Amino acid sequence: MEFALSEEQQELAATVRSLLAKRADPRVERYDAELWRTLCEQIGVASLAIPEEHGGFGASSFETSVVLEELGRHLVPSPLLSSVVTAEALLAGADDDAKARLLPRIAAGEVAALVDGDGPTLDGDLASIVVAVTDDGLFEVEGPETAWVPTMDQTIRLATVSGGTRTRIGDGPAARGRARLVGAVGCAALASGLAARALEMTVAYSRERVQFGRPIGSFQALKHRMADLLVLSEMSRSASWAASYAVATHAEDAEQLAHVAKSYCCDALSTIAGETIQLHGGIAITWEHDAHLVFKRAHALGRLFGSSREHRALVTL
Amino acid sequence: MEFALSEEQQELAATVRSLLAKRADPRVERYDAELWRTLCEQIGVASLAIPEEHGGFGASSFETSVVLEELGRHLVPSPLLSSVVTAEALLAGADDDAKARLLPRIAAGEVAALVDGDGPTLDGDLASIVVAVTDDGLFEVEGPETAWVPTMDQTIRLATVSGGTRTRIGDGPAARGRARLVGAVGCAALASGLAARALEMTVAYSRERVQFGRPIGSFQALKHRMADLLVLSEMSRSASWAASYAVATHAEDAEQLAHVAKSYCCDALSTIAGETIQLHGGIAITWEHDAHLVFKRAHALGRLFGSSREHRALVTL
Amino acid sequence: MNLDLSESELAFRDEARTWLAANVPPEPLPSMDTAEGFAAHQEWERRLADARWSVVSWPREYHGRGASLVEWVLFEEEYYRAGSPGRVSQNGIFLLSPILFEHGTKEQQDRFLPSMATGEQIWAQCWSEPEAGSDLASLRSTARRDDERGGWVLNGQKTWSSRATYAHWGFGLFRSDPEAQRHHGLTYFLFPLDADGVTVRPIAQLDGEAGFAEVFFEDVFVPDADVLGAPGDGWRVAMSTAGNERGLSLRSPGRFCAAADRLVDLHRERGGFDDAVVDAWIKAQAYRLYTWGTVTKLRDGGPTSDGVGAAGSVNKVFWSELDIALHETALDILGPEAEVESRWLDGYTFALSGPIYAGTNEIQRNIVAERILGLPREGRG
Amino acid sequence: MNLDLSESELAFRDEARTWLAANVPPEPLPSMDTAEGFAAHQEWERRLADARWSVVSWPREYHGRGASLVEWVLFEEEYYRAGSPGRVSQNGIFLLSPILFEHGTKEQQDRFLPSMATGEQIWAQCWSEPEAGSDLASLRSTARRDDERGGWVLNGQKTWSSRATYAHWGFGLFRSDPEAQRHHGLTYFLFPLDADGVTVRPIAQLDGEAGFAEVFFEDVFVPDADVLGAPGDGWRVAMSTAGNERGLSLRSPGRFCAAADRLVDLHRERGGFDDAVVDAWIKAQAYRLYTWGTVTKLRDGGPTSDGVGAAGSVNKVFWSELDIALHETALDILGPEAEVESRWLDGYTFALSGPIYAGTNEIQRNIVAERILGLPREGRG
Repeated sequence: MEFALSEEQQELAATVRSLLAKRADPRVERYDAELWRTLCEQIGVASLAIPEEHGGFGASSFETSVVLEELGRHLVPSPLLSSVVTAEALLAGADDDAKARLLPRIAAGEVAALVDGDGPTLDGDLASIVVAVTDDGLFEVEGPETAWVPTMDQTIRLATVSGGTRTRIGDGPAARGRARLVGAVGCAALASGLAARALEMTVAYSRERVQFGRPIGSFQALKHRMADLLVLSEMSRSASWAASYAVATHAEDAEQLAHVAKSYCCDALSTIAGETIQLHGGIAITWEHDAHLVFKRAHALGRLFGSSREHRALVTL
Repeated sequence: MEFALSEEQQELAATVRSLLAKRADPRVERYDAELWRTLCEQIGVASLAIPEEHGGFGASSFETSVVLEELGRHLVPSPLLSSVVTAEALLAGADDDAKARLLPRIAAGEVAALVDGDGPTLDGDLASIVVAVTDDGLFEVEGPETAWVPTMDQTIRLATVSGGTRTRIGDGPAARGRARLVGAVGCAALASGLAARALEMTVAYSRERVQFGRPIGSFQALKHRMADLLVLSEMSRSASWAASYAVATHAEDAEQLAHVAKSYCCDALSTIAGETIQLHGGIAITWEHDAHLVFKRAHALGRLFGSSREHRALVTL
Repeated sequence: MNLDLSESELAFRDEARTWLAANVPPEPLPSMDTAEGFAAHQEWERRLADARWSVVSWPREYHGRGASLVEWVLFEEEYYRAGSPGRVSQNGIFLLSPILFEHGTKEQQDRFLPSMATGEQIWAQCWSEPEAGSDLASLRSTARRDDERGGWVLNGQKTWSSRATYAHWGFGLFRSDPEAQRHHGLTYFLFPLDADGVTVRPIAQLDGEAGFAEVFFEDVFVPDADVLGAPGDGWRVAMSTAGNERGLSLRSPGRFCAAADRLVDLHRERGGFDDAVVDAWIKAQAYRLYTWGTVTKLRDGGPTSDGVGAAGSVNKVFWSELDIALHETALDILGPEAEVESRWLDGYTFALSGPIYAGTNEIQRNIVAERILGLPREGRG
Repeated sequence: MNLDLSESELAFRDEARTWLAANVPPEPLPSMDTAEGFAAHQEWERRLADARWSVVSWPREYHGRGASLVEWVLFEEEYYRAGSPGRVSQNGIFLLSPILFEHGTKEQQDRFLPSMATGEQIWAQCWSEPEAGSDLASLRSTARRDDERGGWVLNGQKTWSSRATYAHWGFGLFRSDPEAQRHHGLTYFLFPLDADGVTVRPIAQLDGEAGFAEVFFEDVFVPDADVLGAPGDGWRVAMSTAGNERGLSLRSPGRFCAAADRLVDLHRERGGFDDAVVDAWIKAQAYRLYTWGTVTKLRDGGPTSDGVGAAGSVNKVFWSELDIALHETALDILGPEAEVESRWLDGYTFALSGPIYAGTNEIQRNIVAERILGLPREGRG
């Protein structure tokens, strides 16, 4: 029992964090390809969860979640979530040939997307590897038509994917089950990182902003609201870690914990983001300030890979 | 359009209030028979909603709600709610003979109870007039067996009623529909009065209680919480008045407004009562202080004549 | 207690309903925070004014109908229920006009009210400053006396000025006595936004449009004729505006009842979230009922010095939180689709600013706690 | 990151589970706040102690098992899951014993710990005073030096003293230096509740029982041997207790997970309020997971001066609100039946006091805001 990041995991987080601190720009169009290349080449973020035999680093999807938490914290658009979801779907459902062919490309940083159902697909129009999952199987899709779907949060990119040539490469339900789990805990990790960041922003702002002759962060009513946010943020991180760990180790309670983490972290983030707006006041509703980016991304994360309500309904009691 | 108490109604409220200020004791066993007699003889509270032809005062059930609001405010146990519910059930469903026989007795202050379904009946073991309503009709019940049901809130008395001789005296569904409406808005009136009282208690306590060298009511976090309670209390009163008026005048929107008022006022009171406990601190959980009486009665009112959830489900959208 | 409408009130309501049904544009106008939309909204104001619906509560001589408060609330209910456009003239007709009626000279009233009623002149409010958001008393923009020209010279910066990007005139407080502290020595000015020395810089908002602007003043001359109320008396003059903005006028219940009705429609179409929908609907009703109580009080007793301002704070806290809850429920019902641009999404980003502008809800809660509940003030530095 | 239990942890857990399954009384004991129930709970403590389960984390020489923190949390989970009785000895074993181990002399440890472990001596905490609820630093009860007899003379009044009605010994802070202010000049005393000059007056609670009492001190002599830590150093000595009471020890997640499980059972039986039930269950899980993180931190780094106290505040705010929500949902499910006496109703009245005792949640939020978030302190007079 060691409910904490190992030294290696701490180092991974620190490396990603210091790179992002220098390079992250939440306002880029799509994602920053240069930054993505650095993350893949220098840190190998896309290869963490992929076994060595397929050109990966051979760690686990927990390590990917460690990176996602940092990406969440820096509000930076990135294809990592769709990449790990697709890789895990392939690992769970694809035949050996497809794994051998596709996983090394994902590990090397090619953008991958997984089409699951009729809704828009995460990073669907940016991916060079497109895989679709249905009740009947897992399919590689070549030459699909894609169209970007403009959404409130532009850092989480959605696109419709249709047409193209479909080749069956494995089992549908197994791949889908895995993808949904990994997607849910990936969102939880993004959410818990963003929650911590939003609270930091808010605390920093409230210490600086002076009204009625004192920093607004000294007003007790606001202090207590921020204290409540800290509780939410701390609980989020532990829920996210536990779920990512359980999913990475294929533990018995992985599904339950994934539902717990996705619903708890996204609900918590939604509260924190709303308070971030309110506690920043007027400045929060301008383009120039990041507060609205927090809010929009919180909103988008709440809907990606199943809403809190849906996950709550899936908890088996 | 005059959304305010008329002069007569204000006078009624003031008379009841000054009497209760002198005489109300929330800790009596059952209800204070002496006080009830005074309320009936001097002010005629039991006769307000009963037409003059049946020995009543010929005002309306709105006036009864004005009195209930004051009874709620003073936390005083009283058989007025069961009395007006039974009287209105008789007015809506009973045949002329039964009305002529029973209403004058209720107007004069005899305690009446209405049995509706299998659950315990309000004031069932104190009533000398017992009426039962079923799908098949309205019945006068003589010589029933009754048993007090111990509940958390002992100011709202419940008892099981069974057996006895039943004589059919009128239409069931009409009586039941009316009784439920009047019961719901009666609860809303009790709740809105109690909400105002609880907030007054809390504000007064917070101005007196000194911690860390200042009255706790000067701490901003607590001030803001009390401000939120004031909003709830004010909204409650207007919802309660509007619903009681609509029910009293048999307005088209009476049912909708009754659902609005019962659910809004009881939810608001539940929040206010919880905060009353929390803002009073340790003293709130002792017998000596009234705070726990507020809480218990809030809880009981929330369940009497249908829960908020049930009333929300009945709103026709 | 009497919740029935009189014959004449019913007739008034029916007339409004009929006219709106025939005249409200079937498609939403473009956003009033774009040049095109601003013009379209001005045109709509013109049509309202032609039929005498733009300022129903004003006297007839200024394009109004002398409508009672009850009639005004009824009109607002009908207005929003009909899905009518937002009021591009709201800063003028809701915030400034009550002050012009109370503190303005006859000359000022005659000069400004008619073009306000027709939408020909649109007014922007210039309250906040970068270092004085909620704390209006700490304003730093200055007015220097210029006896020679018979007026004042304004310098400084205002921000969160709604409509200022396209509006014609502005109003706001400036510190005319540099020695005075906080609430003292402020003067209430009216000024054209194309005056020499005025620069307007739009602020891009969440929805990408420029509903707000910063306004810079560099030696802007304002003649004495454009001072509202007495010099140095600006705080007292302005407070009635603040009360109005927070209170009854700007957020008539009609708006929320209409939004709740739209939410119910959405729910009927798609289902889900029953509890939250009913809850929002119930709260909109509670707000409507509470407003009738306030209307009665205002009509019978008239606004008292503190009473209405503080009751306005109760309103403000309630409607701004209701507005957010209502939109959140709509987005929940829309599910993943909620992320895609829609009228609900626009409404949501607007609702978010509700607790912030027109006196943050924190300020409102202070007002409720201190003025209504009588809780002790804190030291405020 | 590793959430798997070791072989020995699993074995420990299984042993506890087996013993509890065989020994937990099938029917709830009478309330420990009645004379009869107090005796029954003392008897239960005796049985626990005989099997070495009463103080698993203590060293073996004092009836413990030298269990690790992880094992302690596992034991607590099993304990509550098995529906075991409340711990009548909790003030002693959870609040006082950590201080005795840290600040007590060997003589004190040998004198007090064994009878605490067996439940023979039950301890009451005497913290609050009528004018010092949350604000412990404003205590007024005094200790006067008595050099002749070699000890101190206590005077004053304590209140909200849990278990004091039937307990044997008490512990609390008294002002030993009348010149000192606030946190200074306080001394930590241990005293028998049947000492000359001590009067215990039960306080009737919401549930009609006397779980709390007032304790009056009139010239009560306490020898130097019963001073815990150095005279005048009481605040520092006590703060570790306060941290413990608020934090990990008193509210192990096992308790809430077990309550959430009972709620799920109730829901399975009766249905309704699905969302709220799942929500409570999810929050109990989140609390459990958070605790594992705290346990890891404590084990690896040990408690830091501020770190654990403040983390304890996060715990306290969370569990006390969860406990209320959980019971409210149960009562909602019970519907009108909820009004009738039941285990849920009892639990509810107890949960209500959660945000109040052991440092109100307002105090906890101040601690979180100031010590963890680094927000500015307010002037506190």
